[in-house]
Amino acid sequence: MLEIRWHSRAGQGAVTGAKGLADVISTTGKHVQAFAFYGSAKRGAAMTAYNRVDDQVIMNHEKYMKPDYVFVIDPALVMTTDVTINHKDTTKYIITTHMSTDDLVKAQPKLEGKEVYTVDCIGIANETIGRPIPNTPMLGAFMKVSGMYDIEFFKESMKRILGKLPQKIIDANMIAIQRAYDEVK
Amino acid sequence: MVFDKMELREVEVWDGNFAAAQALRQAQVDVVSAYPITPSTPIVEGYAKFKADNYVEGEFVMVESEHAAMSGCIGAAAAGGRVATATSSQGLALMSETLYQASGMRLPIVLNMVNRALAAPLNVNGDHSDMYMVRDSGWIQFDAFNPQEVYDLNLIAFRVSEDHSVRTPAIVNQDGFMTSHTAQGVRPLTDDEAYGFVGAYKPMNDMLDFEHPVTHGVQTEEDWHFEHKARQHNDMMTYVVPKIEETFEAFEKLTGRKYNRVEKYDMEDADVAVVCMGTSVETAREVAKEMREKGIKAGVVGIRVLRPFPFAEISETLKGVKAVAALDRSAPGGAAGMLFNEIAGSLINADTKVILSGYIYGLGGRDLTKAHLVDLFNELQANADAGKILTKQQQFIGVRGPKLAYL
Amino acid sequence: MANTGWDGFEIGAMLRSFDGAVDDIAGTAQEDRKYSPNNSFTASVADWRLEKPIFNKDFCIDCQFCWIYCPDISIISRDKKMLGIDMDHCKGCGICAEVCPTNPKSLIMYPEFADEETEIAQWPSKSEEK
Amino acid sequence: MSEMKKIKNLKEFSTSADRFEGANLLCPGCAHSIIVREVLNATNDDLILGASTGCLEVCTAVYPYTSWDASWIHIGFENSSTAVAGAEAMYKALKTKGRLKQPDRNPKFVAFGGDGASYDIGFQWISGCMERNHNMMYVVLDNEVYANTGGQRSSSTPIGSSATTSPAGSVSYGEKQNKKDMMGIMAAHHIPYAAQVAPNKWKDMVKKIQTGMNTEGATFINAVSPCTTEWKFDPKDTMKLADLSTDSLVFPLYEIINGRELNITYRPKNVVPVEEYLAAQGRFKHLFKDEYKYLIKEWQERVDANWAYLNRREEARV
Repeated sequence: MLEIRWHSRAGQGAVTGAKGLADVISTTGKHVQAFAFYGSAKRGAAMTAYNRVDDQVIMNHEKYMKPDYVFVIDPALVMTTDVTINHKDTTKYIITTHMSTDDLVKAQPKLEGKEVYTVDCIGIANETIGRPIPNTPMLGAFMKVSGMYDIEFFKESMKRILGKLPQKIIDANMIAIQRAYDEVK
Repeated sequence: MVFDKMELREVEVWDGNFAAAQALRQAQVDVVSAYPITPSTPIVEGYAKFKADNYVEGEFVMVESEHAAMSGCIGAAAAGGRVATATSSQGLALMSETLYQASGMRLPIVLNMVNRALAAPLNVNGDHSDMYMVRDSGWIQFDAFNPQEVYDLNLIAFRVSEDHSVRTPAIVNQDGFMTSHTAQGVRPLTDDEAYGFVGAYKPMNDMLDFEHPVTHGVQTEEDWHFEHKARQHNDMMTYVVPKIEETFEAFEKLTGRKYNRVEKYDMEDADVAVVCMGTSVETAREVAKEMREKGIKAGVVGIRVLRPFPFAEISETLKGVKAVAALDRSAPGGAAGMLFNEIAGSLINADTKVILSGYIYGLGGRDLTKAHLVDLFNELQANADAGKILTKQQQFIGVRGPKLAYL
Repeated sequence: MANTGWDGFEIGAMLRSFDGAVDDIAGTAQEDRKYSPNNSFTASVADWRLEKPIFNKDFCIDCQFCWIYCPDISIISRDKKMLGIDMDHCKGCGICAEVCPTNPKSLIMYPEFADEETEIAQWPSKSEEK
Repeated sequence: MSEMKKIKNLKEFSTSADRFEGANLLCPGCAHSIIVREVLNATNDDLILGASTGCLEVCTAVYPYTSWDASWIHIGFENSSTAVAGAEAMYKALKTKGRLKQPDRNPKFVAFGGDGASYDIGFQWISGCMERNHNMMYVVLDNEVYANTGGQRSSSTPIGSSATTSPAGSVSYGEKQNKKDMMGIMAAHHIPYAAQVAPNKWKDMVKKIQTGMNTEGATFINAVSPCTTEWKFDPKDTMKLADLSTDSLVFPLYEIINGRELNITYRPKNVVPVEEYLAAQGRFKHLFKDEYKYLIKEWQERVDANWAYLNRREEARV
């Protein structure tokens, strides 16, 4: 069972990202789950989304998980919320920030000794898609860090999922995914 | 205008709401009369969008309240066509008057109920308070534990509800957010297969048959009311149950997916078991398997059909069990939980020594963790070993503060 | 219906207005309709009456005021002619007599027990202040 | 659109075959029944009818009898409008899908409700139906009181009326609030047609019903329905009371097209003083005591002012 927790602000596309990831993985015959914690809070409020992936049918519906990966797609959340909650020794972190990994760990001592990767998903999204929607770049970074799928296969799959969007936006997302894939450290 | 069919993949990743919307589309529902409420809204939004994109023909009436939503459904159903809507929680509370009218008038309607807590305090998350509130409203109630089942049970619900021997509206329950907003793999039927299974709507006593004017919604007093209610109950007990069984069988033939009014998991030799509904059934199944690895013969019973209540099946299922827990996801309001009571009723005259305890859990979307369930199974095993209940009969789990236990 | 048990009626307490199919009800006079036993047309409220209208067609001008203002569909009017009163459905409200414009009136309320022939025989004559 | 039924005069109208039946359980002399007959007989088209809980409903569909010769539905007190709207939606859906059993018919969809069901508890439902512009007619049988439950005040009950929940007494003249302007509110939905009617003015009523039924979209009719039981007058005087209500201008007859264009459709040759209207009813009997006579004067002033207002609106065409 692979478990992922997303830290995001409402409106940044974590739910869409989690569902998109689940959709891609599902096409490879694995079983998936994508869900989120919602409250009545509106755009801008901190929220979490989740993925589960397994070879077996997923029965577990508890929201509690010890994630294998933590995605943080908003740079401020690593400071304002505890992104390490319910962690395990092997938990990997992919964090959106303009800082270097070292500087980030210095700024947030809770990350010390953990496997932390950084990438500026917001910057990439702004420069490619033109809007600060960091969900698809995060998935590009995840492909690099996890080595889960070949990046070309992943991009092709995401093209299908983004299918209803204008071509220009789909193309920009592809560039964003590739850039995050290349730039994550 | 001819509507377009939709090409679906063998496995789609849908949340429970979208699965329901797809089922409504494939059933080619004629009228959806609805009012939005979290977490059920995406179901009717889905129908509206399918209509906007020419994937379904029908009327979508976005009314001004849930009460009007069901009023419109009743008028549309009486007129003679396929009708569906969706609601949750407070919306259901506002709508509840008309639920009794729909069932009393024997009008087939499918209501997707995305289970959510009832205020106060206001809460949008999943528990079963709304499901419990209308349990005696005369509607058939199905319960889905995941998005696949939401999809399947919607198709089943139309076929059962519209059958001329049944003509009783049906609710398809799913857990708010935990199912409604959780995307999982769903194996849909093709549009033709799905519509073929549900079947074309066959009108009965339809107002729009101008050659046979009908009066729906009469007044009765002491002189007639009891007979009409008795008939309604009799039909629920005698016609609806076999029709559900028959439809489950037909669905299995088509898809290989077998539904039962009572779902039994690892129950053949179970010493201890939990009875629950919604997503909890699946989480409990996983924990039961883990308990078995630790030597505790644990099983899980899921209530697939809450109404008509599977009275005999429950007592049969629990016959050899030593200790069983009823898990109620609804504030009991000064009583034992509904499932506790229904199960107690099913067992009281059965030849069994099973020890029954009740747990109140998960209110307002509070997580039911695997750890909770491990503790619970251990508690049941202790009861089984002792041959008597060692705790109070009713306990609250997963709530902050001093332990709550009663009865 | 009186002694029907719970298993003896249509589900949903649904009632049919007619036996069998009907085509053009708006174009079919009551006497030509196949009313179902559940149509209130087949029932009677005659026992509600304390007074009854007696119709004297000698003075009737077929104005149809009584037809249109009768709340109980009890004025039998066919081909623009007033034929009489449906005494099964008349509740004796007296509106017909009140709205009758002739002098003397063509409809007058009498006690329920009054004899029609006798009353018509001694029908009031034209009054001065109508 | 189907052909409109031709009704030149009362004799011609009287050839209508009623689709509402006797041996219903309404009070002797009830105006509801007269209004319903005038509405239903205004058309030869098929009808899909609904009624809210109230006198009309409990007296015409009492198991095992129905007094309706067209399909009819009742759900609850507040929702006859939406029940009929739902049926209308189904008609549209089945028409689109080619599934109507008799596709050549042109049914009219009509919902009835009393003033309690319409001005009060069902107000939101009616507003919704009007706003969504369902192709239906809503008819209020306005007897200004909850007659079915024994005479409680509604928001249609006029000032000075003695109702069981606003009774006149040694220190009270009864109802304190003025009648709600339902016509104004409904017209404010900018529905294609709204009209006020009275059963005594049958020709005016039939014309308006026909106009409404042949208008595409939601139409609203407010019909004054003198209530022998709660207004407290002799059953034989129902039409007299209807005459008094229209001829005193307490209940003026007019129509509003598209929420803007107001036409007064009846101008009494001899306007009757409001005092005569009030004096004919037991519910206003106490107003004739010396200490309340000022209320009769105020009544007249209010009716005059409203009449002047309607005339100004008619003239201004706004």
